[in-house]
Amino acid sequence: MRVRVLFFAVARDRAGVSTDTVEIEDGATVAALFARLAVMHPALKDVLPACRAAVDEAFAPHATQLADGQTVAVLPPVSGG
Amino acid sequence: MRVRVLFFAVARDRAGVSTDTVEIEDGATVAALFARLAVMHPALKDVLPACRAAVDEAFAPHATQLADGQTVAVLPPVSGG
Amino acid sequence: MEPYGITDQPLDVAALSAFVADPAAGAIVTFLGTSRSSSADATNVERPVETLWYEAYGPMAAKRLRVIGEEARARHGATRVACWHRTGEVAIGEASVAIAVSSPHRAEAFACCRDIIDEIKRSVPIWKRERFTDGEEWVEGYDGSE
Amino acid sequence: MEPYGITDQPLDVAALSAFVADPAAGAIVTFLGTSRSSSADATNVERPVETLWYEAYGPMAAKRLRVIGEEARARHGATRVACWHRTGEVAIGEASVAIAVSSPHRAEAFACCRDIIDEIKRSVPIWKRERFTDGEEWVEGYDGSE
Repeated sequence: MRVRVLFFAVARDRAGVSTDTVEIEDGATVAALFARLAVMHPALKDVLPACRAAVDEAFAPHATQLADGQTVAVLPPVSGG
Repeated sequence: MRVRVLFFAVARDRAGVSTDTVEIEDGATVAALFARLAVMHPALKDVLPACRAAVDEAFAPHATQLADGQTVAVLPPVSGG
Repeated sequence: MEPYGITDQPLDVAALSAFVADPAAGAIVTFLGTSRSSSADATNVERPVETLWYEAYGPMAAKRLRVIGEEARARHGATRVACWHRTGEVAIGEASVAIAVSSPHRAEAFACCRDIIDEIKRSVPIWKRERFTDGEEWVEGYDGSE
Repeated sequence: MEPYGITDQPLDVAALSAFVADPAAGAIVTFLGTSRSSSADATNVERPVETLWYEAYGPMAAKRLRVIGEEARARHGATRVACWHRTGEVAIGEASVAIAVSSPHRAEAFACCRDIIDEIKRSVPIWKRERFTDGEEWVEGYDGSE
């Protein structure tokens, strides 16, 4: 299956791209996707542990199983307000 | 000595006047003035116990001794804000 | 603009907010006390209010606003404070009091603004009068006891 | 006016305050988060900020603002809530976030407004970047842990 990945702030700086399409095994979790991203973009590795994920614009725990076609956002610690 | 008295809100309604000049013994306290006012304006009697006094625009305890020429305001419970 | 005062004109919270803005401030909190279309009477029944107005012991009220605002500012380490109270008739929905507080961080701005309105209700010589369909009365207020 | 949103334009707190005004409300509290001319770095030293800007995950940020605002409104029994966050460059002294809350009495308006800004800082996907004289960096934020 394929998921679309969005990177923000320091995660985008490290990934060097703002979006990516990732081919990953069916039913993979957010955690598995993050592990894959760390391999694809080594510079992301040390910022990913602090990042939360959003699946289709809602926060999702790392155990969440992904489905084909979903959009996963990599969200560094937020600093709005 | 003479003091000027200002009445506000329900105290003014009861006194029927907004200002008054009162002749009172030298060194009289706010408490003595209030007792005098209750005699001068009987309709004030039941609202005076809840009133605070200000002497020359600052709150003054009932034990405060007055001096000639001062202005004493009779302040019902405040309800601003 | 004067930071503290009593006026018979509508209050302008945007002007107060702009007045307290400061490069050192990261937070601005404002409070508006607005006139409600109903009010609880002495027996706690809500009755529709037709009009209301405020009477002030003007010179003393203005002094008290300044003392309350500056004491709260110092106590909380706030940056700037502004506070005005309106007198005369105030239409339903309009503001009778407006406060603006800026501070480096938000906790102090909230706490300072809250302290100011609480103290205004305790010790600024201003009285509210409400007219209902069946009469009018001075609103029972705070008499200084704890 | 929309009560919640993300915009790259200056925020108008007077418009938000007017939006939440209501005949049933006796209090309106607003909060503005403003950009400061200095900021503590990772070692807690204050450094002068030259410019700062905000990046948002726009669609999710707008949804979060609405959820946070409406949940806080219901929890506190507030009357109306409005909340906007700005993106892009924000000049020193200007507001990055504006919140307005009305409620029948003041305690709920203060508590509701405070809860909203606290939760925005925890869970709205927006990031601040500051440029200093000697470089620029993303501001360390909140990672979701308690």
